[in-house]
Amino acid sequence: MQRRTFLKATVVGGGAVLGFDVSRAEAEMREFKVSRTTETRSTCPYCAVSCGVIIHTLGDQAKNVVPAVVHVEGDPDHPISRGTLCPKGATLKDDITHRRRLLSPRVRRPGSDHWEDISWDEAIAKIARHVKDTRDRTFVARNARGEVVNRTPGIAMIGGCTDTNEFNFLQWKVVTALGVPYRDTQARV
Amino acid sequence: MTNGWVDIKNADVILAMGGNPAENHPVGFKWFLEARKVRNCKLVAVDPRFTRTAAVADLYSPIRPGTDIAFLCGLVRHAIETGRFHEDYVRLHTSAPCLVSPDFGFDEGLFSGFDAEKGEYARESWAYQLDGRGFVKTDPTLEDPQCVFQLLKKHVDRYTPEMVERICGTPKDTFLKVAEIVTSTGNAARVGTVTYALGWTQHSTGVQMIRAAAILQLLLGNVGRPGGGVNAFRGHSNIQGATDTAGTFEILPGYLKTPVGSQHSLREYLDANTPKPLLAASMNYWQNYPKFMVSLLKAVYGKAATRENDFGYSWLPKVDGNYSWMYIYDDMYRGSSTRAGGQEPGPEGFITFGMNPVALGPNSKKMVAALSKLKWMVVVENVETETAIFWKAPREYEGPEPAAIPTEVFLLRTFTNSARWLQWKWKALDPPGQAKADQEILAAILLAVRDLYQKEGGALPEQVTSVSWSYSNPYRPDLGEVLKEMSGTALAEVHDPSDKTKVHTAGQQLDGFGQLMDDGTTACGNWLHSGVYTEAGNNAQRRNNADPLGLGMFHNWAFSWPANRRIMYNRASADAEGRPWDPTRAGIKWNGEKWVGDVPDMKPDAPPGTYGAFIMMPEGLARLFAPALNDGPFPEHYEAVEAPIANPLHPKVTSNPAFKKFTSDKDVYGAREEFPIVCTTYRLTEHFHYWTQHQHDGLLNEVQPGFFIEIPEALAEQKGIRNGSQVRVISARGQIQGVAMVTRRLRPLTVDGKETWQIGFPIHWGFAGVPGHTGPLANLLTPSAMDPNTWTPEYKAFLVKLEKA
Amino acid sequence: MPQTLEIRRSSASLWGEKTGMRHLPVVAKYIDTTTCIGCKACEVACQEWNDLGPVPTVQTGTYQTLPNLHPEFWNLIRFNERETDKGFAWLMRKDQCMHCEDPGCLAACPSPGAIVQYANGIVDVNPAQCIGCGYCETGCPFDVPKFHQKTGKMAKCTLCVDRVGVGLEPACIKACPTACLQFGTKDDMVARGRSRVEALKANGFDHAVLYDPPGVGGTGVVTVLAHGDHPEWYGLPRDPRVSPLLRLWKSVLRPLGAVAMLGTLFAAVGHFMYQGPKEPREGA
Amino acid sequence: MSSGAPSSLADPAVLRARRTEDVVVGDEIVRHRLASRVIHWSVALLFFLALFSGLPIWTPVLGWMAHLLGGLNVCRWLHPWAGLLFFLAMAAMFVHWLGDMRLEPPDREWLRPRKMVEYMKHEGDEAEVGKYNGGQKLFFFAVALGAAGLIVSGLVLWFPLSFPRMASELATLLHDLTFILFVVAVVLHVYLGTAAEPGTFHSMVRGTVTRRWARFHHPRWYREVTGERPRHP
Repeated sequence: MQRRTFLKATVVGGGAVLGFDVSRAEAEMREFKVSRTTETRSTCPYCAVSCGVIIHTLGDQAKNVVPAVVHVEGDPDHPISRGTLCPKGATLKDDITHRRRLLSPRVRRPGSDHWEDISWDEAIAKIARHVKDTRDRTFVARNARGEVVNRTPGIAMIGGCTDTNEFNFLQWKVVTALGVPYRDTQARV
Repeated sequence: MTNGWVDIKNADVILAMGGNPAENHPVGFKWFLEARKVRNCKLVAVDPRFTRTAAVADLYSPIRPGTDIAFLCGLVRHAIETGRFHEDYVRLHTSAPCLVSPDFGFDEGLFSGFDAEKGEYARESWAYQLDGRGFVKTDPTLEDPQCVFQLLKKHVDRYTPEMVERICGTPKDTFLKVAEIVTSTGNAARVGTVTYALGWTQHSTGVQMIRAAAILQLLLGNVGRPGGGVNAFRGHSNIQGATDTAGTFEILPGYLKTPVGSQHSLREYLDANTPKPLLAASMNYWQNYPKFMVSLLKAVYGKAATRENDFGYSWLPKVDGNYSWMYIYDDMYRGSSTRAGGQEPGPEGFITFGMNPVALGPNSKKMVAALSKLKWMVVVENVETETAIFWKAPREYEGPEPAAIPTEVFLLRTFTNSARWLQWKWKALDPPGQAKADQEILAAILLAVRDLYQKEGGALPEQVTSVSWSYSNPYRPDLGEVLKEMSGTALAEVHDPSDKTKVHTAGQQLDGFGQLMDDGTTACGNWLHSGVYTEAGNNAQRRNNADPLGLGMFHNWAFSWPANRRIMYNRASADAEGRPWDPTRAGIKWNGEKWVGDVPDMKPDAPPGTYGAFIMMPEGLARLFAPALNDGPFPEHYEAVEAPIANPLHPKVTSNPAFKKFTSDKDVYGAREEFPIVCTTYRLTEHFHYWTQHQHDGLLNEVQPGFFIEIPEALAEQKGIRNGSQVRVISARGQIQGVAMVTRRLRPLTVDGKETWQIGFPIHWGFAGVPGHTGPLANLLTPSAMDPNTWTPEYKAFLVKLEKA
Repeated sequence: MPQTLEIRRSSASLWGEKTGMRHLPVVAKYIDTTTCIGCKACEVACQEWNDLGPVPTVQTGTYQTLPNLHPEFWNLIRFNERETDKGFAWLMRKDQCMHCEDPGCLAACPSPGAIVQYANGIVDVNPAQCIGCGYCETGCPFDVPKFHQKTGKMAKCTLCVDRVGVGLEPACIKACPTACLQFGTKDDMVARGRSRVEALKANGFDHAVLYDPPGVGGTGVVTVLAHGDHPEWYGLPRDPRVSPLLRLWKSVLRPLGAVAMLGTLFAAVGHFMYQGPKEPREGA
Repeated sequence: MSSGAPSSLADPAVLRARRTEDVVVGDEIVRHRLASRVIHWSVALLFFLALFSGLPIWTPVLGWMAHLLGGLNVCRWLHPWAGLLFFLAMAAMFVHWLGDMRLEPPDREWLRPRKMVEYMKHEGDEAEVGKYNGGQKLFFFAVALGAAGLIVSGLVLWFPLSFPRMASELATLLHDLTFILFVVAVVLHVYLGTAAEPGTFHSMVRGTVTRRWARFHHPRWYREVTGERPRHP
């Protein structure tokens, strides 16, 4: 029962108490729910077809609005997908808004059987300490044949296929900076 | 992909094999059906299961998992025997006329040069015959028995339709129907494309399967032509981008080789990796290797890279041996590895950005055991994956008690992605809660480590401190600035070699990799992506979807590497005079002065005949004979590592000889006597790997709620299994239980005269995920087996037994 | 109220049809079952757009999401493994409201204005008027409308009347990756269907047919079937029509009943005036 | 007689009618004791409740009637329950009066329209009419049958989804037909019970009839009750 219809019914209905009221909530075409949302053109994160999507977020980017995803639809301009999506793409709203998404950093202490919350600063500091200690302890400047190799076999780094090219380049820079030889990504599997 | 998604609509025949595009790339599959609607294209699906691709295919052919090489070599033989191959194309664009050294041979399942003790091939006997000037000897008539064409003909001669039926289990008449349709494109008028995915890559003979498809497509003259090519459908959104930007240990960005210990200086490294042309008419584009490498070093070490210190070459970590996926966990599990003859420690620290090894396997138990040896682990994820909680995995994963696992696990929170065409990703909204973008997390870790080295020193601090990180906000690197760095910037005044008048002053963005220098005056993070960010702006953001040629190239939509070319090797779409084989579907054509159409895969103003069509190859020709591979220059059928039968072609060498088995106590291989049923794993269209089951109240968990095992109806009857009942599948490494889906879409195959059963199950469920939508990890059963070239695990064919639960 | 001008026909409307004034193009959905890959993009796009579900489900040994439509699942792909004359086939057909020209649901609905047919052919349930009696489900030859326990109302596919109302195509059709689903005027969709049937016949499917059953006056959803001689393989009735018994009741029995009842009343009054009361005469 | 002194106002026959019937009190005869009347009127009331809540569902022409009861939704809820209660009350009535309604040979004639017309013209030999004439007995059984038809089809219509499609279609017809006949019968019953035969209404309200009324309408019953000389053994 739309708000407008309800008002109509009560006003007219009031008079009906005494007599017979024959007016009724007339069927009407339902409200179009995304007429004033903000549209962002983006790309689906899932497979390599790279379908274009339009992400509808709450509000018109006014300052006091925290945008939330209300609907995701295909981008008709994208030359490959032309507005279509597969079931995963069509439910992107679920992926962005579902409440099992992690919201803050956590740590599992050695030997513990549960997570503990940790602040960003403390997490980064402890990770940096681990990285430096492991690198210093396992650094191999020269291999068994005496050749200069400068590698850190104590660290392995994987991932990147769901990340941007730019981030992958930054990852390669960090891998090179730390001398990490064990480096792989989903492309392998 | 050599071609593009939309280009598939130009095909007359599509062979969808080694992949299930309808389920795993449904929107890309639109163009398969567009081809059928527009030009009545024939879609052939070859798959062990009758999948949703087969449901709409014109012809479906069953096949036993892991026998694709036999099938494809059968098609190659059919093309040659019936003469239905594109002879002009083969003479002009492929290495068919090249002569191979007489020492090359193949006998009893082994190519020449196999060192049984080391389990490797010595490849000297696979070399070309060279003339005085170092160029390859050729026989244009293709008669010489040592020419590649004749060697190929002899090699595939054994793959008769009867042998294909015996190995693959595909009925002979079905195979001949497929052959009839596929080889119908072996001429100028018709074009066919081959599409594949993990159905080919995830085998111990994966690379050779794709080689066989490439040889077939070259014989049919389909490579480089619109509607043709060999098209790999990548899984993740940026698998292509991740490999381009060196996501794997053996390459640097732009597929440059990672330096090895024995290459002491930059000069030694460049000499080892810069090939010399093998034919006069070979552009041999890799001769520009030094320009790409020096520009990369300038990009990564900035001012610290000077001519005097070899542009920082010594700081690059060198590799000895294999550091790929399965070796990471093998060395992690053992705690050490032998490198260049000496012992070196295995990984004790582990960082994963959105990757889930416990689920990805193979052999999940080994994964859990290996991770339990770590001192520390950083998981950057947006959901709590199996890897994040490996320390509380259920009992059947046989992980140690949590108290006994020393690993300190940090679970940090991320979002972001990209696409194959370098397409810009506009951000819709900020990450929820205190989540940070990937680049912020990575920057924070690097900068914190750098501060520690500056304060306390340690092992080779210069390696850490000299990597340039000069972004306007180092803690939150702007992706636009990073893209500029990758695309290529002039560090001093640079003249364009092909057009002297074009000059770039210091700080300006270059136009493309043609302007890269090897004297340190240019910096470029990835020569392949060069040209994505020019002075004209960020081409990845372009959104003009006009397609004047009507072939689905979209040159003004985003940027396609290399150099915005949309169809690779498109010179091969034209004959010797530069006329397109099929005028209605022209890739590029010579208009008298220059090549027009797609961005030419050729020197724009080089008349036809100056250079071969395959500019990256030293001989400028497409390689029918590929001596650079670890398991043979020609594809040869080998059974999977867990083989259900002895190899009918050469029983003494049943599986791929170039694969060395893993030897830890977790690496167990099953024998066919105890595990008679062939098993395969695959994905479903309603889920994405191990990601979408975490969506609480998600619609995907609704339309595909839980784990199941697909069992042929006849086998289910034999074992008294009802549809929907619980069954148990056991391999040498583990066992899983799930709902039986009894179906006629899986049929018994008569292989080598015996009735052979096959079953399969999807991979999407694990012990992490929304309660009610968890399940067993498929990779509890998969073996520690892999391809000797790409080291990709063999998920697609292994042995199991089946029981009622 | 402007809305009434777009209604061509309304359930249990007083004096026969309620004819709206506006002439809108009659729209239709085209389904080509020979290019459907059963990917369920339409299933989830419909739920996402209409903010429905998820309906609790469990894997029972089939790719089909649910055995039947559900008040929060308006659009279901039916999977059918079948041996046909063309060999083994895995038939997939999208099941949802067919938006009939002569809707059985509208005919069976006793509540005025609860089910309306707009001028553009869309048949929609108006929750404000629906009394949840369930007669539309028995009246529908395709068994589409479903009763929702929570709301006590019936629910079904609305062909995205809100999107079509503002000139946009329905959510399921926009999402369909293989162009198995298409949208446009009924004539365009029928024309597209006929040419597709010709192409199928040329490719050896001699029984290919465009399923647009006359029994319900033609449907707002036209479906190309490769095996037209077996609509039941796709879960479609062979000759759907509004139930003749319903017609008999509404147009014959009910008026007669009214006449009979009023007639008796008048007869009684007439008799009384003519005969007067029956009582003993004085002194008897 | 009740122990307390009867208040002067109460008519002794009416008081007597509370407990027993077929007994002479003064110049009145008790025809319907309290229990009969309560059952009759509860059946009547529930009948009209079901009728008025069913009519708007039956035809939109009477849509306005729904609003009296609070809208069609209320009708949809009320009608089945009212129908069920009506059926229970009918069952009680059926059991209560079954004894009196045993069909005797003369009642058979009422099946023929000629007898019906005679009755309408107030002619016809009524000497042998007992407490209830043939028409009333037939009406009794017809109504009982009608109630059965209504409940069976009503249950199907109440839960259309748990019956096969054909069942709910047939139920619609059966419910409608039975309802029409039922209303026709009730209209006649009300007419005969009020205007057509004065005094009858009083008997169902207060429970008593005058001797004249009894002798005129139901002679045999009158003789049996008053003990006067029966004309036949």
